[in-house]
Amino acid sequence: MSGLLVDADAIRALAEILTETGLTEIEVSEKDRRIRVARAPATVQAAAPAPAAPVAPVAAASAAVASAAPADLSRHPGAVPSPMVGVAYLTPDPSSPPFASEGQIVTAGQTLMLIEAMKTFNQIKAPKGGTLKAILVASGDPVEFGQPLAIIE
Amino acid sequence: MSGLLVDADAIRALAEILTETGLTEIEVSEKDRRIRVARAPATVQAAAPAPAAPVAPVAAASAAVASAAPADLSRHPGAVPSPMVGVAYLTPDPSSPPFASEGQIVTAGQTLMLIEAMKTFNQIKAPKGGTLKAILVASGDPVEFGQPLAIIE
Amino acid sequence: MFSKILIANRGEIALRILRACRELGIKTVAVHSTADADAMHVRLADEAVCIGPASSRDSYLNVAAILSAATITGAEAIHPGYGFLSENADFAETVEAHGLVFIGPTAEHIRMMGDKITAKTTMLALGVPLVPGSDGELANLEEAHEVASRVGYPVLIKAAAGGGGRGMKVAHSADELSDAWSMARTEARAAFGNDAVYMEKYMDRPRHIELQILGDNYGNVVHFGERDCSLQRRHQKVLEEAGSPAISAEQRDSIGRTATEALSRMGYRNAGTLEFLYQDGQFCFIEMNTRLQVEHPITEMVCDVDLVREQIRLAAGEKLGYTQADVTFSGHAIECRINAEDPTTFAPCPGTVAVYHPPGGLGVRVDSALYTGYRVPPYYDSMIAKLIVHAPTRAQAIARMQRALDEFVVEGIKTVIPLHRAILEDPGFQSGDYTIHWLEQFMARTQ
Amino acid sequence: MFSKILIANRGEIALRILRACRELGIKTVAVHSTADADAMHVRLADEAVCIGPASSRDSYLNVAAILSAATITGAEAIHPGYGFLSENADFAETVEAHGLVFIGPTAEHIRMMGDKITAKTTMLALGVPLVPGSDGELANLEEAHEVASRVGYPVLIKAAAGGGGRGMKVAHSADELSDAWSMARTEARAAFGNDAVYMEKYMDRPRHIELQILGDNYGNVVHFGERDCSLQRRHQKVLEEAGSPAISAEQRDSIGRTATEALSRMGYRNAGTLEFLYQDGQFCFIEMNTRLQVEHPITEMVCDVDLVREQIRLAAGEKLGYTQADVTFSGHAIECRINAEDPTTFAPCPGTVAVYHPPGGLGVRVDSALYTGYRVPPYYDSMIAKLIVHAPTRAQAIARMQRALDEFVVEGIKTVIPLHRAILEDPGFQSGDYTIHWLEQFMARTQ
Repeated sequence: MSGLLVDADAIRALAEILTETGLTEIEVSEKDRRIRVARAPATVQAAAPAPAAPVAPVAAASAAVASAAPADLSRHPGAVPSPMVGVAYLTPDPSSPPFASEGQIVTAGQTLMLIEAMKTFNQIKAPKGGTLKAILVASGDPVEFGQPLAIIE
Repeated sequence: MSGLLVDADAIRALAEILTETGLTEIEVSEKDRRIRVARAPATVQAAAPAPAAPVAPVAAASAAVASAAPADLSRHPGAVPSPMVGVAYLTPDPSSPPFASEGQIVTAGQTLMLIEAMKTFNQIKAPKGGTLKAILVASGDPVEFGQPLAIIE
Repeated sequence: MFSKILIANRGEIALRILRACRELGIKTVAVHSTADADAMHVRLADEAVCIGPASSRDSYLNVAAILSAATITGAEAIHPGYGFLSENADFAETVEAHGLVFIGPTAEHIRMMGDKITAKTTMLALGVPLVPGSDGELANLEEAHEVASRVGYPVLIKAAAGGGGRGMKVAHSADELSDAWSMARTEARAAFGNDAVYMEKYMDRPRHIELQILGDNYGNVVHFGERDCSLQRRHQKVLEEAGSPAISAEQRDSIGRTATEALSRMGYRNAGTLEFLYQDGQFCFIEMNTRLQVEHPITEMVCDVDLVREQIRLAAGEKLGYTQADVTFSGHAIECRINAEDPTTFAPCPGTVAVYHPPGGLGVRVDSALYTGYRVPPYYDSMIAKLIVHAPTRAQAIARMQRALDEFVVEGIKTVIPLHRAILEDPGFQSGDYTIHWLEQFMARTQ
Repeated sequence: MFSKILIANRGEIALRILRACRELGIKTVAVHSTADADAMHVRLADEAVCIGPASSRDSYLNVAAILSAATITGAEAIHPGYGFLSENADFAETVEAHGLVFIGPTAEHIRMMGDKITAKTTMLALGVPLVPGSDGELANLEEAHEVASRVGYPVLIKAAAGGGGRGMKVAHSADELSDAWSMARTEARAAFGNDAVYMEKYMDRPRHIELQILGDNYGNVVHFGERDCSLQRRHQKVLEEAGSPAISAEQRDSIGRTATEALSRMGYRNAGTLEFLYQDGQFCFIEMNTRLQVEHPITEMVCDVDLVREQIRLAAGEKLGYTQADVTFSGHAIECRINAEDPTTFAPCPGTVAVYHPPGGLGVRVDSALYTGYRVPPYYDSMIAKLIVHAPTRAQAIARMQRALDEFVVEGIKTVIPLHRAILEDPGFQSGDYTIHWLEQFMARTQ
């Protein structure tokens, strides 16, 4: 009786796919043949599937401007991220009503707020229509790149 | 009924592919035959229950006197560990026959060899009776504490 | 003194600046791209602002975003580090126009030194020696012969409109000059449509020597001796030494005096580095870097000075407070740049650092923002650490670097540590007798 | 010079010695217990020999095993580090009897200084000042009055046979002397069956100051200034400084001259440390350590000397090669001992180090054998790292230590890093005005 047939090419191909896709395990079977390849993650941590997995070890606590809290919301499918660093304004000028309010139906392209950067005011428009579930910043708040400004669902 | 047929060549081939591709596990099966090879990743955590789990990270290779090879045998249930650092001698003096030979039946308390330490010769006696399966050192070999000297089964 | 500084950089130099700020009791603002959210300097900074996506153009080179970040955090000064915006005169100008302090020289001096021709004519006028040669275009072959016999063979005939080695010919003796003259002109005409050529002394085995200087806002300038940066691969420095094995204390004093007098007359302020080609006892100015250099730590080790602290102090308007006589040189320092690259092909190797264990002990300094579990992003420079040693003698420094390299563990990604080991073991390197060509010859020889 | 040295120790000091050997081109033999098979110095050594089980008595204190290991590996010299066998005169003697070199002083000097009475009488005879007091036993109360008025109040009456504080009474003035005299004698009789008492000046707020010296085999002795080790908890040093905030350059020169003259006359060789109580400008010798000290790095930083390298050189019979005039002092250094202990209860915390990330950058040195994944064994000393900083001034050194402590990450086990942070922030510490009682008072105050 012959030994087990090892399909080396198939294994190499799977290994490549593993690398390319960042998977840690692939199992392929067909009738009574089956190949399974795995690569344990070379991480040191137990790498929880956190949004940003490796985290610099820090002894002393250090604060990060307005970046801790909205971290989760930034992955919300309806989040409107800030396209720039600046200061948010919810009204066209101090005496006017806000561009939009929570709960309101907004249409794609409708101005939601302004971001002031380098003394210019940039309109932040709704990327899609829907209900404005939440406005996540207040007038005068500093915002950083990618920070979620609002949620539209 | 014959024992399990081990397809050493297939295993070696898989091990090579494992190395080449950087995988940590390959499993191949066909009908009722199945081979799975794995190699634990060289991570620091995930601490497999290895005899000496955490290993100091070392960039440059460094040798350790007579400690690499016998590492596995030191966990052998029949191992006779060296009780001290010194030099092993298998004969009472250079012209005499050895105290014991491989394959021989030994009785508990029988002298197997000498370890010279601080100019004194210490008899290493069989801790139990049985077959002297292996003598793991040669006359004149330096031995360290805990190093397996012989295997009695 | 400032109470808050924005660090407009990333990686080890951002951490280097952060450390200096901490020790001065100054709050720090880290700005970072989305790819650097987990960077060490971001985690250690008092405040951090994400300024853009991974692409440098939209983050670390994004002037508007950096200035907005400074505004919203209330930073009073910006340290540009090296690379990115550090030698961008417009950035320096914009920073100052916004009422913030740019930690570096004036925009005018950055601009002046950024133009290589202007830099040379300025330095020449201030008495700093250049590569000897013709005063501009050569009128004819006779003039070429005159200049060549004045500067000494070998000489280089170069296209005035040239670049990239085209229209460039070497003549090793008067016999070869006529041919070189014709060929250079022919090539220049073909390549650039202009057959004007000029002549320079051909330095066939130069060293790359640079001089560290610091100036305050009141015309006081001191130098901190030279660094030998001859070990280069494709014009990238690989390993640097301070002092140079080829430069004597007298030579250091002499070129140092020339340089500090020139920069003092120029009114240069903050940190700067004059780069020279050096051969046969002659220093020839090639360019000036108007910023902190990657290899500044070796100078810090031999002069016992904190150059980043000094940069900040001087930018805040403080006086130097010491003179050239107070600057002393002690021992020898070496820096190895550790890049995340294959040590033979030099292909960059970004990825996750499975284990990071830096060497320690006496005389060893590691400047790195790496940590175990860190993902080296593929978007930026591949330099991940600088290993610096200091010891009483060059031989001891080499031995110390060897033991430190042996202790250094970076697993999960490839690094050039094996290349550094090989260099340090080589008798040619150990002799100290090398030129800017040495490293490429060494690699050709050993591979 | 030796070609191979056996390091008869473990932990950070074994690694410290290994580094010095490497830099001298000397091969190393690590000996270790079964518990230390994965220790850093074992992995980095050229050869490693397991000499016994976890218990120190059967491994690191096992003279026969260590000498056998030296024999089988062909080591020529043994460096004992600190602790374990380093101050064991019999060990030193046995090492030499086996034809090996003991890297340290002679067995005779170790023995002499190991006996605290002999040490004091020897030093007194060599002109080193002791705590002022009676010449031995006090005959009667009248003599007690005489001595007390000579040395000045407060004074301490101590049982000649005493120890552990029993039979020890303070008199703050002549009024109190009679009572103190009677009570001390009564207690001494009850505790030791012997009412003989003697008198010492009571130093109520002393500093612990020690002086580092090195001697060669030819009578040349130099000192490397003082270390202030006043910050102690239960007689364990916690944080050390060089120089002492309380000692002037003149005082250093003066006590240094006294000490080096004494040790030169004694023929002392290799490294040694004289410990003094210091108060009101007066140094009082208390004991001498005939070995390398834990806190030697701070001296190395301010004197730019490699003390372990020097120890090895001198043991190999080399001359010092420099005089006291060549020893210079530059800047200020601080060492924090990082113990694997709860920072408030000081309960030892052995265990697995989940993350180890030492601080880096300018002026920071870490001496530690830790690494990510290392298991701190429960059998030995709890000190896992020494964090040392050097800076031009004491204030800058404090700021640097603070930023380094903030960068230091040791996860998985508790360490005393929070205690060090608290000490460094305290205005009392920052003022430099502290005594050997300061730390315990500080802890009582802050907890």
